[in-house]
Amino acid sequence: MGTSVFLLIIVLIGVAAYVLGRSRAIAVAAGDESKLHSRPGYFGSYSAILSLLPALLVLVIGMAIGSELVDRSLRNALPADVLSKPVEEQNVIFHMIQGMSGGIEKMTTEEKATAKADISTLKAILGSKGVPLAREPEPFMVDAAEIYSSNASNVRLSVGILSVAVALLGMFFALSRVSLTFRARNRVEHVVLAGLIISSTIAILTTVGIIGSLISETVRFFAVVPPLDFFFGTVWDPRFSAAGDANAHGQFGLIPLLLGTVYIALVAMLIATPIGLFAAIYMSEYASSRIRSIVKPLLEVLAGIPTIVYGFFALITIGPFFRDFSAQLWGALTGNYTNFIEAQSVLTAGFVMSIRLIPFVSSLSDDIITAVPRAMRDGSLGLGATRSETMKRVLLPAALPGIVGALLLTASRAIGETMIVVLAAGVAANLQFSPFQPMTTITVKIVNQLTGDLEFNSPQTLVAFALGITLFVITLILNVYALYIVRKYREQYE
Amino acid sequence: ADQIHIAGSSTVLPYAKIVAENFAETYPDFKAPVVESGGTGAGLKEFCKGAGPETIDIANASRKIKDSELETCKSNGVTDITEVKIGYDGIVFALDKSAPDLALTPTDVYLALAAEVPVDGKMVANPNTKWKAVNASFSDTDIQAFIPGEKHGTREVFEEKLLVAGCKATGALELMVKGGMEEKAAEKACKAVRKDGKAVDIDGDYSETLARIDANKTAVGVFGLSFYENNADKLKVSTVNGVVPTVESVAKGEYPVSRPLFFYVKKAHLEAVPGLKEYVEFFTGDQMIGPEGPLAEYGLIPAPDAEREAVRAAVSSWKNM
Amino acid sequence: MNMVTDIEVEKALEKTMTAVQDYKMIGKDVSVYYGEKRALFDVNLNIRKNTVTALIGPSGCGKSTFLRCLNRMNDTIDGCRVTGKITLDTADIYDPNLDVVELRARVGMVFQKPNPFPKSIYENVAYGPKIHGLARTKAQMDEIVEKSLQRAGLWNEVKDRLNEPGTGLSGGQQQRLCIARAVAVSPEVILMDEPCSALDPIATAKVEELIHELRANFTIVIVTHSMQQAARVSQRTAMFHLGNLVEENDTDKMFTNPDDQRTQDYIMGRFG
Amino acid sequence: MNMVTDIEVEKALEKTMTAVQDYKMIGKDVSVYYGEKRALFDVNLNIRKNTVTALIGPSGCGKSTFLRCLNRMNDTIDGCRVTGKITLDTADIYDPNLDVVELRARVGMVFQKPNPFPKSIYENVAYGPKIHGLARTKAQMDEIVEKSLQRAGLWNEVKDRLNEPGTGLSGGQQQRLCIARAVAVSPEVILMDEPCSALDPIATAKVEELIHELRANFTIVIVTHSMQQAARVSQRTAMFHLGNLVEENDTDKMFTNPDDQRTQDYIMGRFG
Amino acid sequence: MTDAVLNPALGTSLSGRRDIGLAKRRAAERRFRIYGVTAIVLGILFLIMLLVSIVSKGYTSFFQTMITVPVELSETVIDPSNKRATDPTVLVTANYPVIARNAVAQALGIEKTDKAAMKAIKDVVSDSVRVKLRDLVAADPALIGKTVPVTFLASANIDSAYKGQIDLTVPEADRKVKDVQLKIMNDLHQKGMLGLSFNTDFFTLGASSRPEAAGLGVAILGSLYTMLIVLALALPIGVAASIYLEEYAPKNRWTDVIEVNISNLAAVPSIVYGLLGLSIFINFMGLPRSASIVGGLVLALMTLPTIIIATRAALKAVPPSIRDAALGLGASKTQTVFHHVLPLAMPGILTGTIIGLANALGETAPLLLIGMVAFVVDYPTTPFDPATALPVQIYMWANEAERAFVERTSGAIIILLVFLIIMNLGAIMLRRRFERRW
Ligand SMILES: Nc1ncnc2c1ncn2[C@@H]1O[C@H](COP(=O)(O)OP(=O)(O)OP(=O)(O)O)[C@@H](O)[C@H]1O
Ligand SMILES: Nc1ncnc2c1ncn2[C@@H]1O[C@H](COP(=O)(O)OP(=O)(O)OP(=O)(O)O)[C@@H](O)[C@H]1O
Ligand SMILES: [Mg+2]
Ligand SMILES: [Mg+2]
Repeated sequence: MGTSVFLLIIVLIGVAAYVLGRSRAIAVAAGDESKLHSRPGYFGSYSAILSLLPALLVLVIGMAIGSELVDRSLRNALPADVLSKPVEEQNVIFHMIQGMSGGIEKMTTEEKATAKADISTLKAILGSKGVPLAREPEPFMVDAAEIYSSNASNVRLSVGILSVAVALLGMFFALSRVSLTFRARNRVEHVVLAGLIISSTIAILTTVGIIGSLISETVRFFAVVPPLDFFFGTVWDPRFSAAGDANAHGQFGLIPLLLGTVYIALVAMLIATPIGLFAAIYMSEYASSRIRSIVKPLLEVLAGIPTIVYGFFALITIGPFFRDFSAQLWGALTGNYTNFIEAQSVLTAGFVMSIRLIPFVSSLSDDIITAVPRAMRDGSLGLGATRSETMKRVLLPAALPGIVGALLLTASRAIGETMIVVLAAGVAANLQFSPFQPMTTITVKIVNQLTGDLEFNSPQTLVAFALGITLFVITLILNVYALYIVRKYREQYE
Repeated sequence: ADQIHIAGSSTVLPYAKIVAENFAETYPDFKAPVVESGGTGAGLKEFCKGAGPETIDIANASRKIKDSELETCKSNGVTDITEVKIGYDGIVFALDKSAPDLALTPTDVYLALAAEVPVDGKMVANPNTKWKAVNASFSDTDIQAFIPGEKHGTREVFEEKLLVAGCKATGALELMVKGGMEEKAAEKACKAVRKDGKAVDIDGDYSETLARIDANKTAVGVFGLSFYENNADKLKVSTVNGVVPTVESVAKGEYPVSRPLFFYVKKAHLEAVPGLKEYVEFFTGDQMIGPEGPLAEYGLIPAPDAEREAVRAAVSSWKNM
Repeated sequence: MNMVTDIEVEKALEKTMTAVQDYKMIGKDVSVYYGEKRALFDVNLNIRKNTVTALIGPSGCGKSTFLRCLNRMNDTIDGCRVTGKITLDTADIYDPNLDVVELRARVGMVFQKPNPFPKSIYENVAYGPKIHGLARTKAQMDEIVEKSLQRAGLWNEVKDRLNEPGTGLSGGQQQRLCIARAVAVSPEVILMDEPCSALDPIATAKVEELIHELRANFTIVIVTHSMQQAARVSQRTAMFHLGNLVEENDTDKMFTNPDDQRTQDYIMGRFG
Repeated sequence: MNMVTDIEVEKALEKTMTAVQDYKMIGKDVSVYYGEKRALFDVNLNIRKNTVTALIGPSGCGKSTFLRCLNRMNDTIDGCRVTGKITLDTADIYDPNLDVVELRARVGMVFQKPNPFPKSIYENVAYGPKIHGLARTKAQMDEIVEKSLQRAGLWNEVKDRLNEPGTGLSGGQQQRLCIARAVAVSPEVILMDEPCSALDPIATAKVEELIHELRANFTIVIVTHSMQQAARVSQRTAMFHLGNLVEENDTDKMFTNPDDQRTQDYIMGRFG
Repeated sequence: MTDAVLNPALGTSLSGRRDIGLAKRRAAERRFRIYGVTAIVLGILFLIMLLVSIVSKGYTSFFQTMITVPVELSETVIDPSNKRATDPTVLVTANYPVIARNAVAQALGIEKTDKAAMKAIKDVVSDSVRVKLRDLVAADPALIGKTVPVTFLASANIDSAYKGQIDLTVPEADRKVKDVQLKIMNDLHQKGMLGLSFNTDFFTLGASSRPEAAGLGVAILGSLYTMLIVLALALPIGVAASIYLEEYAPKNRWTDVIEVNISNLAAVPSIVYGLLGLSIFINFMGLPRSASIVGGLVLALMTLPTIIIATRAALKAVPPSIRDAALGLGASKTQTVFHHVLPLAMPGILTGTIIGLANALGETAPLLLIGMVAFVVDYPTTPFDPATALPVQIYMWANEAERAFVERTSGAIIILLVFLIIMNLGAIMLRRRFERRW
């Protein structure tokens, strides 16, 4: 029997436990449910939880421990000559046997006989079952695989039975506790709370996962390229080393990328913040509910358009427009029609990115401004303040922490933005300060180093992981600082 | 895995797609293969992760697998790999239809785009801003080139076949070696592209380059031959060494700038993945990679007959690398 | 409670004055709709200059609604529509050309629920004068703030912590802060919507005294639930019921010998 | 106002009863801190069974704070800390094993500002009975809702629109709805924090009458700013000042001949 | 005081002396208002610019040039040696394109021996006709030998030419569509055998290397699976996490850490989530590549912070008096939250969820690393099957060489936007029912 069967049984027991727990509670109350400490539904939930949770836990942990044990016994049972081979080699054989065991379970007895008689047919037979083998199987593997598969199925069976037993036990225990004074609700709520807490740790787990998935490759990168050269290098040219030393690796200077990232995000925020904020103010204070109900979703659509579309918009429309416009302008001023804005530039990228950021700013700010109690507005208006005065002096200050939060959130979007920058700002890692020239960002380089034709274990690819972790740490520091500011504001106004 | 899973180079992707589609139509018993595009590096990385139903079966590559990658493969149990060369990719210079004609040589490319060029027996930062300065027969327009970014395999070909060639032809290499550089380092220096905005790296695909040329009519861009042919109504091509790039001229070896395209088959999966054998055989058949096949029609430059025969031989014996 | 006797003396004085006073605000056929729902029905009510007018009536009868018409605070409610005519010194306050800001600077308001801004106590009071440019120097502003707080009977309690947030005060203190804030703008008319409902008797008495003082210079309209309060502070009383103005009369008369049976019943506690 | 005379009759009856009554709740050395700030100083105050206890005192003196200790509503305020001991029928309500939910079901509360749920009127009242399982059928629930609304004097006004949102009522109606909501759970003790500050006199009278009725079965603690109200509805009165309990006494005695000078001064309006 | 009473004029004179700077303030007010209007107009202008450029390029993709001719399903071509009874595969592998070409030739009166004309016809008819005819015959082998009218696709080049997207002034040599083909097209058109019809295939077909036969079916289905997974995971987890942080969590180091973490995760570039997904879900947990399940998991993690932040804001906006009311009635904290606070916060949560989902729906970069940027022909039947997603399909088509993909790219964007707008509308309707100001 497979694990899923046991899972199904346990779930069924859980459902039964709910029904039984509930009806038992009603029976105990004997007509006056208000005598019960908790509603009957809570008794049902309590019984269900008690039968489900421990059983599932036993199932999962049991399976994990069991398969670990089975794996270990397989490894220990490998022939001595295999054990003397390097670890990678052992792993390959180990995985082959694991794969074979899955295939052998699907083989008919005849096929097994054929394979036993002539080991060289096994690969083909297993192949027909969809089990690829990395190399020709050897007889000892077949035995090992058979033992492995019988061990594994034993473990599955016993763990499954155990967990069903636990489920039943849990159910009966729960039912036995049903009484007038039993605090079923509190128990259930504790479980709910535990669920909430676990959910909130997903964020931490994600972070751990991100760092975990970046760190090993980053370490490999730093083994080749000294961290100092990476963090303080001012030249990004992964394929060319500075000194002309043929064996040295290229230059992986972070500074030009970092500067480009910050610069572009800054330009985007400078444009998006006033537009978004004023749009939010207008919508929350001036616009009639009709206009509001039309404009708000319209602006939200801007946020929903995929970044790749913005990228092409920048590439095809905005970039050339800026270039030609600047040429016209310069020509009109000096008579020399050369463009001072490049088609691909910090300005282009920042501008197009700002379009996408507007709805973030406006939507978030609007919600925050709207959340300021109406009494504040009335108070100010009642004193003869105009709407704009009310907004500037009362509502905005009160909403400030929230707005700062919204802006920071938006800024971090800007920093993490990829596709727009790729198309609008270019990939040239220039170190310069003109907004009219192309620059590039960390995210662009992450994508490019990873998705190109580069050798996958060279520092050129690995640098993407170092960039990823750097970006992660930068945003972390930024956020910690931002939160600190927000808290200070909040204290001031509460 | 009841389905062939392929990953790798985005240059090979269109060809793999055509084959996959025709394969599915010809062999309705098999599910159509899934072809990922994520770049040669990412594809090979997946490919070399091990042998098992959850790993990919074929990696497309626009370059040969590197030794270090092969090593990783082997240590992960992917020991038996068959290499299949499917043909060549021609690399062309193209301009907007309205731009003045261009007939390049490696020397011109080198003088226009290298970071340092020899002037009066010394290596100096590239002073050329107009094509005319590179070659008096060219027009008096600004140098502006969109070349493949470093992530592209095309870049390597561009550097080897044009920059280094031009570097040698102009005597710059010699000059550098004389100046005390090692041969290897000097060759590397030849590949350095100017960074003053005249040569712009494109890390996107050719359609991005096309869009840029659209927006900048006098610029020259580097494309794959197939892409150019699909957009011949907008673009005009530059000759290299006087040869017009066509499927024929590349196939014959007259046109100098091309690179081979490959895919790698995980032999361990041959039995396990239904259709894998058939797919590879179908792919290497002349009805696909031959001069009359749909791949050639799309822009793949077929390998010479002998090479194709060799590939088929290798496939039928599942030759190990 | 000697304050009460003061009030009685005043009231005697008052009688002679009311006759010569003219109307500060005139409401003619005022009706208010909240969307579909009609909340006021053709109310005709005039507010006399330098008089305290109390609006009484059972809960939900439209007192607040009428009050909010007088400085157009109803404009801020979506779907609220006012018909009829209201004038302030002969000027139609619903005239489209009229600036509601000016109107509200002249007709101030104190709300039912205390609503101090989330700013310091000082800034709360200084807010109105600041936006209207009533003080040119810091010293002038300090003076306005001090005086207003004193008038609201709050000065002694907060003088040492003017820079603490106004929201940190207790409910009663907060409401007095709001009164100080309204007073600081020196409006001509002050509307008060149950200003004392959150105050303890002592603060209430102080506010009543303050209302009394203010009456000299200002016209005051006060909504109150406490008939005792209405009797104590007002010279004129208007009684609302189900959105209608039932009766408007001298306070004394109203509480001793009302014209309308409903008023009598209400005051006697026979309905509500 | 015949109700008042009723109350007086009751009060006479009361006197004899108080002696035999024991305490429903006992507060011993109760101190409350809001963060660093101490809001109550070792208050010892016992609440008698089936009695109305009024808490009076100037604004900010800690009446609400003490009241909120009695059903641990202070738990919900961050940084609020209670020391001392409070018992409900001998059980320590700050016992960590105690279920505060159960406590609050037994000690209900009506707040100063009306806070109906943004649900229908019916649901507002039915919510408490629903979570405590007081009604098994729709008919039972209907009955509870109707009875509770009647007790709060709201039934006639809302019986035709039970499905309209409770927030659409006027302030006074809202507060009465909140009282109906609290009553619907039939708690043992009802805490009321200035329940009438938003009510008009008629509704107030009704609530007072209701309080009076409820006293037979429930113990009631009421915070009020109106000394008249305290005198009318309560049998015992406690006077707070600056976080201290100044005096606790029979209401009659308190208002005629208080033991403490400060009480006298406060009632006389000499400070606040 | 009495003096003041005796001087009733004081009140009015006070106001007469007062200058509250009305003119200036009114101007400031007007300016402020104009800023607001300008901001909104700018925002909408940008939107219109974007939409116009997309729609004008993409609307044509919803129509496709089709050829309808009587097709003789000749036995000599399909099954020359009459083996189909014993070997049904002949029906599958038969040379159907030839049948279609012959049919077109016949319709136009062109001789089959005219090699050049036949070659031209080959380029007029889409290769996908093979599948069309095969399915027809496979469904009813009795049709063999009969002549039936069949509607099939014209090739992409003809489609472009027919829609007028090809510049005919360019010399013939540089055109993909030659004059012979144009003539065939016009002839067919004149006979009423060629014309535009609504392109249902665009919504149903899977990927194809032939532009005319490429559709969004797989991508739509993949996106649907992905979004459902995101919604099913991110919304409950995000809301649960927010509830804990906002309603239960003590304010201490640990919750600070979580809070900083969440706002930080919102800023992590999406590509990094791709790396995470690759190493955790594919390499560690062994989930299949290119599958919507992995895409959904990755995007759910990516969307989580957005939802949490929005939800917390929404929870915070619910006034404490509501909580007091419920607690005071003896509702437990959990009941208070789930019965009152959460329903009231729902509009805000929905807003956040929509923004999060919209982001997820348009996300390409992380899918790149988990293999969803792929050529997938077959419909995914479960989230574990290979699939693509809409933005990925857009990304891939945008990179195609063939011109006919340009309009399809825009067409796909239009469809993506339609999805977004439908999502938004649904949420707006929900939100409007609950929106309130406190
Ligand atoms: N914003 C609003 N939307 C819809 N109806 C409203 C609104 N405000 C008040 N009402 C209704 O208008 C009527 C009058 O309300 P109003 O607040 O003026 O009464 P009130 O006399 O001030 O009552 P209270 O003494 O309780 O404050 C009531 O029936 C009320 O329900
Ligand atoms: N949440 C809180 N945080 C900090 N201080 C508080 C808080 N609530 C009340 N206080 C302070 O505790 C003291 C007592 O407040 P409380 O609300 O109990 O007074 P009160 O007697 O009910 O006043 P009022 O009659 O105005 O309602 C006041 O000084 C008040 O400023
Ligand atoms: Mg009112
Ligand atoms: Mg209080």
